[in-house]
Amino acid sequence: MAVLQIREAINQAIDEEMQRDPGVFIMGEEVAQYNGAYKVTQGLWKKYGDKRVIDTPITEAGFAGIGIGAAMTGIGVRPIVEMMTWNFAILAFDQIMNHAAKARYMSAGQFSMPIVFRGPNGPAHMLGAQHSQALESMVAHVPGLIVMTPSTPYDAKGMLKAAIRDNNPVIFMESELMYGIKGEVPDEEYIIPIGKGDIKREGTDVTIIAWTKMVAVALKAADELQKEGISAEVIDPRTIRPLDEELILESVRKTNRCVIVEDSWPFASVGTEIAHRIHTKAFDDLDAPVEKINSADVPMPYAENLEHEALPNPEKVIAAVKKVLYR
Amino acid sequence: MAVLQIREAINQAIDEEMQRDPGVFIMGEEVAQYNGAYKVTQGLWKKYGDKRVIDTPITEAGFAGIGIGAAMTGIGVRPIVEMMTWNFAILAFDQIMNHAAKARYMSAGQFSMPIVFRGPNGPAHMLGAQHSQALESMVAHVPGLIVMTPSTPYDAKGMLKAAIRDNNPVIFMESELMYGIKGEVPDEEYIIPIGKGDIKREGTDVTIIAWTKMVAVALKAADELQKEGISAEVIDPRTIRPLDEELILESVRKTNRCVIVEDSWPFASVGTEIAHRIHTKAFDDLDAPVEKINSADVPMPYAENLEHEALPNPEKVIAAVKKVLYR
Amino acid sequence: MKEEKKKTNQPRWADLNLSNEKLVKMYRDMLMIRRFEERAAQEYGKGKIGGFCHLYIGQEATGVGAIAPLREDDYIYTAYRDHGQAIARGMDINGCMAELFGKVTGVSKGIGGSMHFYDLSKGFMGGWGIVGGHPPLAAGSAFATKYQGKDSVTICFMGEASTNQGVFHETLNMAELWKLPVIFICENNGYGMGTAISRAMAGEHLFEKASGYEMARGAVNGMDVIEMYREMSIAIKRAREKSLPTFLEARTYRFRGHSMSDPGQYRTKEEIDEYKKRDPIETFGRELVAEGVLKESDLESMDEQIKADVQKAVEFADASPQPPLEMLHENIYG
Amino acid sequence: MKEEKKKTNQPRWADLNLSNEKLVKMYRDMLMIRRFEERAAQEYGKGKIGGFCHLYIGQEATGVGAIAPLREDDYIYTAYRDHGQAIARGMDINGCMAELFGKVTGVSKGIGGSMHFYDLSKGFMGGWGIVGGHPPLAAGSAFATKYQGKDSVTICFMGEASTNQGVFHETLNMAELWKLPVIFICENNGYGMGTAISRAMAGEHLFEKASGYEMARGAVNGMDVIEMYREMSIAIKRAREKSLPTFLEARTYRFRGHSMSDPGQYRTKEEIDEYKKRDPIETFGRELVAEGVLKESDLESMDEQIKADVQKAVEFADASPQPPLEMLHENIYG
Ligand SMILES: Cc1ncc(C[n+]2csc(CCOP(=O)(O)OP(=O)(O)O)c2C)c(N)n1
Ligand SMILES: Cc1ncc(C[n+]2csc(CCOP(=O)(O)OP(=O)(O)O)c2C)c(N)n1
Ligand SMILES: [Mg+2]
Ligand SMILES: [Mg+2]
Repeated sequence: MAVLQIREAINQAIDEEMQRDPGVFIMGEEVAQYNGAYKVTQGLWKKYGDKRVIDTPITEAGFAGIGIGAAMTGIGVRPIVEMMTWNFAILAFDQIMNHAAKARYMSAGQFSMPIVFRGPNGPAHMLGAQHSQALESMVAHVPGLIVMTPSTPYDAKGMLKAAIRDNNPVIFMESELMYGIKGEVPDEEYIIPIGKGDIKREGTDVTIIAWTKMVAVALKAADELQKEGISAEVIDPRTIRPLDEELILESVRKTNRCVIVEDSWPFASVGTEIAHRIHTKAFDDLDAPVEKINSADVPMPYAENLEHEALPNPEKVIAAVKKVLYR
Repeated sequence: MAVLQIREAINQAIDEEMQRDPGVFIMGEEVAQYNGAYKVTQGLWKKYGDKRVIDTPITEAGFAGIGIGAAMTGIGVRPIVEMMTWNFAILAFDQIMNHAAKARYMSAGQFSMPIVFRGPNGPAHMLGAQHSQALESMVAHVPGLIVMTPSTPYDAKGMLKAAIRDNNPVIFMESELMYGIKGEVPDEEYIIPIGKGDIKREGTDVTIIAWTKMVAVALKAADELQKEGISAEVIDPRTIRPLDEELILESVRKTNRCVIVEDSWPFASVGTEIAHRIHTKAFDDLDAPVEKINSADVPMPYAENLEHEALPNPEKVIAAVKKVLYR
Repeated sequence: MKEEKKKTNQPRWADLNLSNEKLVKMYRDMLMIRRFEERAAQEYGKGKIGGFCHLYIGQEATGVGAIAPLREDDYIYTAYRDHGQAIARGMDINGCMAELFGKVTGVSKGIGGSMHFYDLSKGFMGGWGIVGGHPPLAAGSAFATKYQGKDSVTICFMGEASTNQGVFHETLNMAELWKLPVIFICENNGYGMGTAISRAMAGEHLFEKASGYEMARGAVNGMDVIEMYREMSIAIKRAREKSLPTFLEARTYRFRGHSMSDPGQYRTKEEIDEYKKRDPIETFGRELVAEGVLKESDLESMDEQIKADVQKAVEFADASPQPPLEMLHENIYG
Repeated sequence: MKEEKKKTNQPRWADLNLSNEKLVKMYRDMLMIRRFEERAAQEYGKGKIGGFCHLYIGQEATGVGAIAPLREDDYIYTAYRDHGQAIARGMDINGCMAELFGKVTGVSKGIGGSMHFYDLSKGFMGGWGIVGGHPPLAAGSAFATKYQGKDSVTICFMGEASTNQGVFHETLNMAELWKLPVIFICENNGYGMGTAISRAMAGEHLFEKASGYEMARGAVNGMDVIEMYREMSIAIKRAREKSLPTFLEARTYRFRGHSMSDPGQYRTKEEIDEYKKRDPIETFGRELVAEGVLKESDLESMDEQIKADVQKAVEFADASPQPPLEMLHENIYG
């Protein structure tokens, strides 16, 4: 097995799918000649040329819409649209929510929508309020969209391949800070199906649910907790919508306690949704209400100390775990 | 007391605030010469003229941004920006989320943001998928925004006056289907403070939480339930962000059971947030997990029967109440 | 104009390679749109049709003249004012009427409604409700056909007020930059709801909105089906053979309100009457008779036939079932 | 050019009513920006500054020439490449450096960072990170001053790549339609990140993007502070006296990468060197000496003084405290 960075794993997924299917192409700001703002598309322009690796003007709504229109012709075109970051994709929300998410339904199934919108999401480091938003809760609110967000190179590759082959609009959320993270990736082809979560660490006393960057935070917390004799299970739903509810409920039914970690704002978040499902569907199995650790409910400040204060970290997770364990 | 339609109550609020403060103006599509797509601004153009009642081109992002820029100069300008419906305001989400919501924070308090974005939200009748979205959950996710949504003429007037006088960006969500609803409105001036919920009906056995259009559904359900000897309390938070958590918790601590009704999609919704707060903050007071009734998790279909099937109604609320009462 | 032509004994479409059959079809399509929508308005009044319903009446020449020169493998995008273009594209009027009635036999199985007609098999890509939202999709369609090496063309109708939306400009820029085979047909009917174009748009000439992008552009009389056909033929050729976009301003007028609920107090009766004198169907009908393509009596019998067809469509729609309740949860994903 | 002027014994700014003091201030401001940012780059390298940091080096004449003719009650909007304009507007360099360091003594108390400099007391409205997001705000500022009967003017800097964003077009349309006293200064430095303008924009002339709106427009040499001053004076007069907008393309160049992390492989060393020959500070300094406004030695001593000031700013920033943790939850609402 090769050890790859997440950016390389994503790159491989795109590369292999482009190889496999000439209908797959990628477009976005700086994806071609610059090799991607975060070097995710490194080498693809050189390999596939202008036709299939396309630098766009800075027009998130416009090129998202062009991708959508291309996808729905039904002539075998499968666009991957890179958003330099999801903060900028807000400009394309009308295209994504009002067009991509609804075309199939409004046409009573005439249109297919094989398109992936991907790029980094969530706070990075000291980028300030306009560049530090985790927006999965907003897109996951919308029926018609699929939302995926990987936490390891292995997942990133297998999930992205599933996303590219899928016939629905997939929102694929990565993280700037994770692109360099390394992990093993099999040489042979594999696919991680949409909607399939993963147990990142087994445990018995408490379930910690986390995705993307927060998985590492959860695992770190779990390691620390282990030292205190607390066995934490870490669940990564991987797909946010549709959610692998069964995996989550199964774990909580076993541990009877749950902490959710996310770096988005807390109000009406994905974590809130997961907590709600647990509260309603495993009500009798819960020994304590679910705890949530979020980014502070503020626009992200630039100052390093305040940003640190705003973000989830293992200490906060540990404290929350102790709270649900009444320790 | 006068009996007014909600549209008239809103009109009065705008009119009175324009009268009171020459810095208040209203802009939006068809607000002036056409008197508003839903006649909410009836007569204002005639009274205040082109300077203060301004028809805009169809450019939601652009005129939202112009309103924001005008508000933040700090020279006493207080724009009211009408969105013909909130479906179209998605085009302005970047302006609202990335600019209006963050200017004060990013400038460490130098900018004030006295602006109201208002217009109808949520499904109306047979308008199809692109015109039938309840978007309060998305905007309420964002720190820096205030979200209000009235359910009666009385509330509409008092709340909008508070919104116009406030120095923060207020998202004010109305409903096409409610504009004609009548109710008493005092002749003397009054203000309903931001963040203050209301008990729309007192009861002891179950708390039903609902806002805008759904308040009427909840009240109808409560009437029916009364006949069966079930006493339902109906709480209208009125302001979604910040939420009147105390009012909600107090009621639930009394009734020990709760049903939430909203016409938005269910995933990571405002209702989910409210349920979460109840589950975590009144965990020991709850005799059953909170039930939520939502619009179906689908893009809204046009066909009348399907739309009806998709929407919350008193029967669904009654069933949910019986469920939390284990009847 | 006609007078002049007469002198040369040539109809003014002589250069267009239009058979009499095709001319008659264009006339029939326009009349069908008119009668279909007149009837739709009635049925709306009776409560058989719900929601928004934007009539195309007055603008028939634009849609028919633009669509007539297309090939079957071309694509059409439009906004919510979409009945006319759907009929011009040959979509079944039974299915169109049934869609308005919210019935499962509708072109979008009753899920779409008036604003969302679709027929992928005919390249009719709808039917969109967000003003200015669909032009990038149309550019995407052109992108896809070009990508796949097809010589299909995509045409995109839009209202003049939608050209104030930013994403329209983003689209024009990319369409020209990437040389996409797409034609933007801006139906300038003078009003966006109640707002006259001059109150919403800076600049004198709408078509010059494309000038910053150096896109081929121009204005055409959208009340004249032949002129539409002519200009579109040129634009289609440019798109198909050179893969280049065009922005065409079609000057037209809607005879009815913006939608069924529009009191229409923003324009004078005189203005409307002035335009009605230029009714695209009547004027073309007269011309066809004058040129000997049809007889006066043909016009009448055609109208009778069309009315009968529309009547049948209403009966079909009325008798059709609503979508089954399971459909609520179908076609969200696939 | 200078040669010619010599003949008439008139410097080329003779018509501009510029005092020697003002000329020297413009030179000093440009040099201050240069030295401030060179130092910022060093401090970034040391890890004292985090996040994105977009340097203005090379573009100093655009900002200084545009801001110099403003009044104190005018407003300035810009994007994330905002240090230069802030300094040109007379914002305290200690506060600017402290902002980069994320300190509470910063112009935005360390909350904003490099991309979000603000000083409302000086009409400096920032400092925005969404490409194309702030032009409507600037139009709004012009709207507000006009609404309140003030004759203030708002100027709005933006990169050339941001003019592809739709909301820019929405803004231009409304600015012209409503005759807003706003000046859009498009700093065309040839690249949006790694993308040359010709790869992102259809059409030959950037300033013609305003043509569809029939807005006053033109291009100016943004490497020449005097030419900037001249064109801006005209535009400001138009805005202040007639309440009319202008779109000005300032042709300039950035000498450094897009941000600190840019390897910059999309342009050649030759191209950069070519532009460096036209360094706006050096050329203007030479001209001031040639015209006898300053002596060579003045330039040197000024540079020494500026470097010392920048050094003090770094020390100030370094010694300043971070914002207190309570600030995390302050200024969200007010
Ligand atoms: C983004 C958006 N804003 C507003 C509306 C409401 N609306 C529907 S049609 C319309 C007028 C559009 O005028 P125009 O583009 O000229 O087309 P026409 O109706 O004349 O065919 C408006 C404002 C909408 N559907 N979408
Ligand atoms: C909406 C949006 N999309 C993308 C980005 C990322 N981005 C930041 S600067 C930039 C290039 C802008 O170029 P230009 O407008 O020419 O300004 P310059 O940097 O040359 O001053 C890009 C793509 C962003 N900040 N916002
Ligand atoms: Mg129109
Ligand atoms: Mg640039």
